[in-house]
Amino acid sequence: MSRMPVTPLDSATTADIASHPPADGAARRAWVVAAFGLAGLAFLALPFLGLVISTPWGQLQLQQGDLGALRVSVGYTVLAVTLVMGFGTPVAWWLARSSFRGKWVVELLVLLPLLTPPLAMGLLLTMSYGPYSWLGQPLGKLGLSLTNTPAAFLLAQIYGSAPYYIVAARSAFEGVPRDLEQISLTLGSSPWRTFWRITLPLSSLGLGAGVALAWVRALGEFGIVLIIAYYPQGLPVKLWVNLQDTGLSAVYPLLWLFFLIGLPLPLLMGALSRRPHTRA
Amino acid sequence: MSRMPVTPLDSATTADIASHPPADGAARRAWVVAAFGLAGLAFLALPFLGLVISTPWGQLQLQQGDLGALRVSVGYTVLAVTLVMGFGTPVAWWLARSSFRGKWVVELLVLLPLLTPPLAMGLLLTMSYGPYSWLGQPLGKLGLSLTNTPAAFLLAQIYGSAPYYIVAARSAFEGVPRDLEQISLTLGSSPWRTFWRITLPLSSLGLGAGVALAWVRALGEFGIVLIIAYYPQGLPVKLWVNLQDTGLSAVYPLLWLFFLIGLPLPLLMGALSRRPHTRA
Amino acid sequence: AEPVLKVAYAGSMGALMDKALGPAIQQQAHVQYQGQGAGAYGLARLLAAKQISADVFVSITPGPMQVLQKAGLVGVAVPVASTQMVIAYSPQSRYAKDFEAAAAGRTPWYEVLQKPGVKFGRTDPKTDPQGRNIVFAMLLAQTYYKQPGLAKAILGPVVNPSQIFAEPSLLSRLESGQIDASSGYLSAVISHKLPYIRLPNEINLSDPNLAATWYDKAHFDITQPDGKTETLSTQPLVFYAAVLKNAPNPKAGEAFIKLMRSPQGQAMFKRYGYSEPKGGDLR
Amino acid sequence: MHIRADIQQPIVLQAEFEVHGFTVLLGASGEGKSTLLKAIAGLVPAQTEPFDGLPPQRRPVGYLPQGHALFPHLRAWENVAYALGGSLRAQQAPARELLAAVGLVRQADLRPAQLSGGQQQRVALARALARRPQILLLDEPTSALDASTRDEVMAELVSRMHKLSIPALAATHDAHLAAMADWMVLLDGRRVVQQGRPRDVFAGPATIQAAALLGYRNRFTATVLKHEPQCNCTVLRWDAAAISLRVPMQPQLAPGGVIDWVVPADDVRLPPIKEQELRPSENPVLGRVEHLMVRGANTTAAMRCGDALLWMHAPYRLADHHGLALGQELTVDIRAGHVQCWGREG
Amino acid sequence: MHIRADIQQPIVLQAEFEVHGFTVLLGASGEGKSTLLKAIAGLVPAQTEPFDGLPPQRRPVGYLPQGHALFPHLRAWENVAYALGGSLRAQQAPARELLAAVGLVRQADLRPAQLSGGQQQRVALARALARRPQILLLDEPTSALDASTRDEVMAELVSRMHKLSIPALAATHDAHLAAMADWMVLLDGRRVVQQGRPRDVFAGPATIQAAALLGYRNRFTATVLKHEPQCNCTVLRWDAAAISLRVPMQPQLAPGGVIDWVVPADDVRLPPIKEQELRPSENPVLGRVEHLMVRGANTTAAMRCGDALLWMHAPYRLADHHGLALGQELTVDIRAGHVQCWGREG
Ligand SMILES: Nc1ncnc2c1ncn2[C@@H]1O[C@H](COP(=O)(O)OP(=O)(O)OP(=O)(O)O)[C@@H](O)[C@H]1O
Ligand SMILES: Nc1ncnc2c1ncn2[C@@H]1O[C@H](COP(=O)(O)OP(=O)(O)OP(=O)(O)O)[C@@H](O)[C@H]1O
Ligand SMILES: [Mg+2]
Ligand SMILES: [Mg+2]
Repeated sequence: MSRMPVTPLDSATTADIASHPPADGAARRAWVVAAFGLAGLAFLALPFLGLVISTPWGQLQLQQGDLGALRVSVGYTVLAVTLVMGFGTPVAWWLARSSFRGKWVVELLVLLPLLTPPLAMGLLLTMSYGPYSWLGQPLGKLGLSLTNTPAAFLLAQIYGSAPYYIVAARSAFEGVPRDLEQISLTLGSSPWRTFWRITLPLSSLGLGAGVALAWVRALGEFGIVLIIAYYPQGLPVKLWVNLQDTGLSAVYPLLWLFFLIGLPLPLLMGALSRRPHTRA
Repeated sequence: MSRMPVTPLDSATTADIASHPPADGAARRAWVVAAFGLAGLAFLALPFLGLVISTPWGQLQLQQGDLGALRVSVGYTVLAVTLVMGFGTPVAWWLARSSFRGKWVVELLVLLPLLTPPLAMGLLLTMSYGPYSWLGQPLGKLGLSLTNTPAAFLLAQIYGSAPYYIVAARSAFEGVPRDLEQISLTLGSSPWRTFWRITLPLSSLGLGAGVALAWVRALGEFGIVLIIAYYPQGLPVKLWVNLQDTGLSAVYPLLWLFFLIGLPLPLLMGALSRRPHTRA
Repeated sequence: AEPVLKVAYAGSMGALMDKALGPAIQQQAHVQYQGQGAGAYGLARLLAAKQISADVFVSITPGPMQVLQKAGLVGVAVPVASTQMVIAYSPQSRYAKDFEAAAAGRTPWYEVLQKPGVKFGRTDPKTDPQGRNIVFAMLLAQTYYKQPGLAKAILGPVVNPSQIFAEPSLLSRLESGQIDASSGYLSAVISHKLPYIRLPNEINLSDPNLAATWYDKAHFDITQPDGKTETLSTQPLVFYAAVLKNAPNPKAGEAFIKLMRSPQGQAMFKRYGYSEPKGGDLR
Repeated sequence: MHIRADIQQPIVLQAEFEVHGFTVLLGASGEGKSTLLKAIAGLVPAQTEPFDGLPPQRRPVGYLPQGHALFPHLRAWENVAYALGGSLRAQQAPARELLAAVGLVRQADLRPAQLSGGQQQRVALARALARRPQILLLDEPTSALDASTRDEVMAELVSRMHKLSIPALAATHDAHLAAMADWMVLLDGRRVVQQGRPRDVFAGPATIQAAALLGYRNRFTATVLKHEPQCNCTVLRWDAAAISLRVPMQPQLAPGGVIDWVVPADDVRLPPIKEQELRPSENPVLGRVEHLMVRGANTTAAMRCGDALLWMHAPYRLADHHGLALGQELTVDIRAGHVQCWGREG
Repeated sequence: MHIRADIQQPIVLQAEFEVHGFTVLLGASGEGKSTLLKAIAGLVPAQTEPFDGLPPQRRPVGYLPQGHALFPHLRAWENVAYALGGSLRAQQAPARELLAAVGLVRQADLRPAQLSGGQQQRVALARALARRPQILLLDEPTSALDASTRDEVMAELVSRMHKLSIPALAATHDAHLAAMADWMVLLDGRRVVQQGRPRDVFAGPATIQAAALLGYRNRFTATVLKHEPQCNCTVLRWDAAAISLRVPMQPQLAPGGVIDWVVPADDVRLPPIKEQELRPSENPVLGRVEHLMVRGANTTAAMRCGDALLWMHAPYRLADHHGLALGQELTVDIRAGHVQCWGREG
């Protein structure tokens, strides 16, 4: 049974090891890169450290109307994000699931508000929705004024946050294997049921991230709001008003309030998406 | 050879087809969803249509100083984006490639400037980089003033754009299979060469998208710039000054100039990333 | 809901409007007060272009109001209060002691401002009346104190990038101690609770009586956006108010102006550091 | 069951074939097997027979995609309950019954990620069966499995289908699995090139490509030299090995033409042990043993003959008798009667 | 070549074994084969012998990962030139030479996506060889290939390694491929359970898990009934089939204990054709034929015996002689001498 020989190949082990490049300045370079990275991070973090240092912790006191602004901000942001989800989800789904000639035009349309600086966006909105504009005038006749009204405030928040939500939701939908949706169809489920029971749960983390982003954007929207909806006053405009009326001391409490309200949702989403740590 | 029979199973074909649900209101529902999506898109596009309608095409005339603002904006934005790439790339790479306890803190640090409304960000920067602040004072002694100087302008642009770049670059790096980097190492290439020859080319599209985003953000940055760098005046502050100075008519040419300068890069990146249309 | 009263006012009036006049008119006229404060010229231009709407416009100096008059949106504007230019300073400044001495009249204020290293802040003379007024004040001081070159020494060129800030950030800069001193209206400086140096009437632009004989001697040139050079003259630091012709709620607007001119309103002005209205109507 | 599909997008593919019991659809990678199954399930636009024009949710098929595609957010029983329609809760009892039928009582509450490949497949099967389909479509049913369990799972699957009396169409590129089927269909060049019972198909591939698909390792080309009517044979020149071969008369092959030919590894023979069985060699071929594998009672060897590698199977006893060893030179016999030839077109 | 690896992260794995010529590392999915190869290449932190402590770029190994991992943005020749170091342009000539050595002259300018699986592998091979490695590490070298070409590519690969005289360690979970190797190493339970020449390992698996890995289909449990020293045998009760088995005396098994046993499918025998060869059956087993596959000269059948499925191989002639058919009841013989048993621990 042992007549079949094994080829003796092990002699090759003597090949020289020296032909491989030495580690030269590699370690040094690694340190330089790491230093750059850390410096960058520190740099980004500095102003927040500065805020902690500068805040007069003993005298943090809300101004009159600050709580009202909080209520306005939270209330309308919830509404705005809901609306954005309402119309942004179909748009995102469409972008994720269909491909057609001229799709780039649609993509561009979605991205335009994101690429327009907020101040300019505010001006554009006045041009279209202002009381004497081509759209605002007929709307005004219907009793819908879009300057300094809750509707205008929503409008500003929606334009400020919708593109972010759509982009995030689109990639969340793209992350759902089409296989699973097709399977659901072959199992006799309608496309509608498939969407609610399969696509939505499977993209929920990505959608959550999109909602968190939209939330932060809508809550913090300032440039657009300043132009078309000075009223009702939400936190960012109130920040500005406080700054003008009372000065910096009135800004600190509002700033911390803002962080307190704005950050939990994104942090929660971040924590959730990190949990099943299965990036392979 | 034909003694082994085939099981006769074909009788099962008679099972009833009726147990499968009818198409009921599915088509109607599909239309409603499509209508929602289209309405959303139209809604996002409206203000830009409005701009086209409202622009007095005959009288588009640049104001004095507009071209200067253009030069300032483009010049410093190029510089800011370069700097952001310089320190943002290592940060993004680090976030993409290492996992450690407390990583979420680093992620939070990166996201904070993105979550802070620009006006507040501007104030934070004054607190930290103003001439008499804990950071600004020592810097001032070194001859680096960070108020109303090109350096301050850059600072504002960097804080406004770096988080976007880092987030995009991180996911670009995460998209490069680690396998390929490891292979490169086993082929005798140093980590340094691996980064330049493998990681970078393979993540170039994603990095490009990040650069485009950073470009738009830096170019359009208004809130932060207004607070810490009223001068040198770039396009967005000039837009604001023109608006106050002359009124809306002086805004149109600047807006169009802004779109003309700001959009080509993102559009190009979009076009490039669409080209190898291989989403499976 | 109650009808809305929209008031657009010069940004420096924020504290008075939001904390005193606003609440008062809400009670009196049963309206919902909505104030919007920003650079007076900016607001006027937005109103003139019908980008925003308001019932009442309150401007500082006649200039912004005249923009609306030219646009046909305002007929007669009435003076409601006045103020004066002061130099505000930061209590944390290295030079705080010197400023204190100047405020007490022990040293000339213009010498403190000329000390090497003093950081002075003001607003944009192109877009903000206050930015113009501080230039006039310095030009007048130059003559008044017989100190040729004083304006140039303190301000540098008219458009001096190292001194000019956006209006909302100016006083907060001072508060956070990031500049040593800045221009300011007395009223705004008081509501920000900042220490300040009073200027003589001949300099602080508060007295319409001095206009023809004294203030009008100050001129400076500024380049208009269209490239033409315009020579500017002083305008008295008087606040004018008017109801807009396209006001959605003119009745409430009238009520608001009435309130401002009433003794009750004037008391509020006074409490917030404003002086009585000076001069006649603006036609 | 008669199946017909006419696909235009994403590839052009026309196929018409029978499904008898457990049928295997064999084709190379990228040949369009998955596309064909999807077309039948209504997931790819196509004209099909049966079920033409119905949307996927109305087609009575059970489709098991490549990789099973269980819903990762649902437990095993919920996956099945989902297919039963209505609320998951209400369908829990029947779902658990279906799982029990595929031998998964204890795993009903696990999530897909916690199941082994074979268990996942059984859940997918239970889920597909929940709709009482008229036909089961299985895409690469064993590709997610370890090689060591593949055959067993496949055998289980076939037995189960037989018990349930549901016709099944399983796509694969592994000829190995086809052997267990009741019927097989060969897909090549975007069409059906052959169908039949596995033993018949394995014994007589219709084309050289079919032979490749069926796992024939000895595939070579040759030139037709001449026909020899006297011995009722055709003489070929096997160029790669530089020798002549005698094969049964193939009058359709024109002398001078290039042909493809195959011979099963079983029909490359070592000389027999017993002298009395020794016959004159039909096609003696000299080569050097380059690979040698022994598994159980069988030996597989590969001989280098010129540029070609000729594979042979032999019972271990015979190989041992000849002292088969790596590097050894040896003459073997290609049995003429089992050589199959196809002329090349063009 | 002697290899030792001590891994703590991501899994704990200690392995020490020999590499002789073309060596196959056989282990189930998730057993840690890839991790072990990566450890040797320095890509996973571990103590290894040889190369201990060197960073990956200084280890003289050629590593071909699962799926080949060619650089998608580089052409075939550029992929090879990259490994030669320096600028790609300067290395074009030697890179093309290396490609020519693996038979890819015409494909040198194509990109990885334009190459077939086998061609990609050859490029990856050329690239790995560019560094003149002391050992080649191949992770699932055939997993990306069609079943029909898998064996051929593997045979090519083995021949090539032999010609180049470079030892190679190939990880796979497919016992089939191991048969071609010079040496094989079995990984189970995070350690090396057996190593040796394939024929020896296939003939005598060291554990029941090894038997599973090696593709033994007939794996069952039984209870030890008693030892019978008079016939030098041990009697087992095969519970699933409810029958007793007689196997060679295994004194180490305690009566009453549960054991695992296997028998090769080749050693489950049909009665012989010729009367004179008929011997008294050692372990007659009655079952019903449930699967039947004919490929070439061999027949594979699976018989249902109680709950168990017993697989058997038989020459086609013999199966035909017995008229083997689906559903037929039949008595076969399990050859006692080829049954292997392992007592269960705990
Ligand atoms: N959506 C698509 N767009 C373009 N081409 C496609 C698409 N889907 C499949 N193809 C192409 O159709 C061909 C057949 O694909 P299919 O998946 O049906 O092959 P297959 O026989 O199942 O292969 P495998 O054995 O690898 O699964 C392939 O060449 C593939 O590139
Ligand atoms: N980065 C990692 N983090 C955590 N666990 C890991 C990691 N990499 C591998 N593992 C685990 O280590 C085990 C061995 O993985 P490995 O890829 O080495 O197995 P394998 O034998 O190559 O399997 P296959 O045949 O499927 O390729 C697996 O259970 C896997 O889950
Ligand atoms: Mg397929
Ligand atoms: Mg592996």
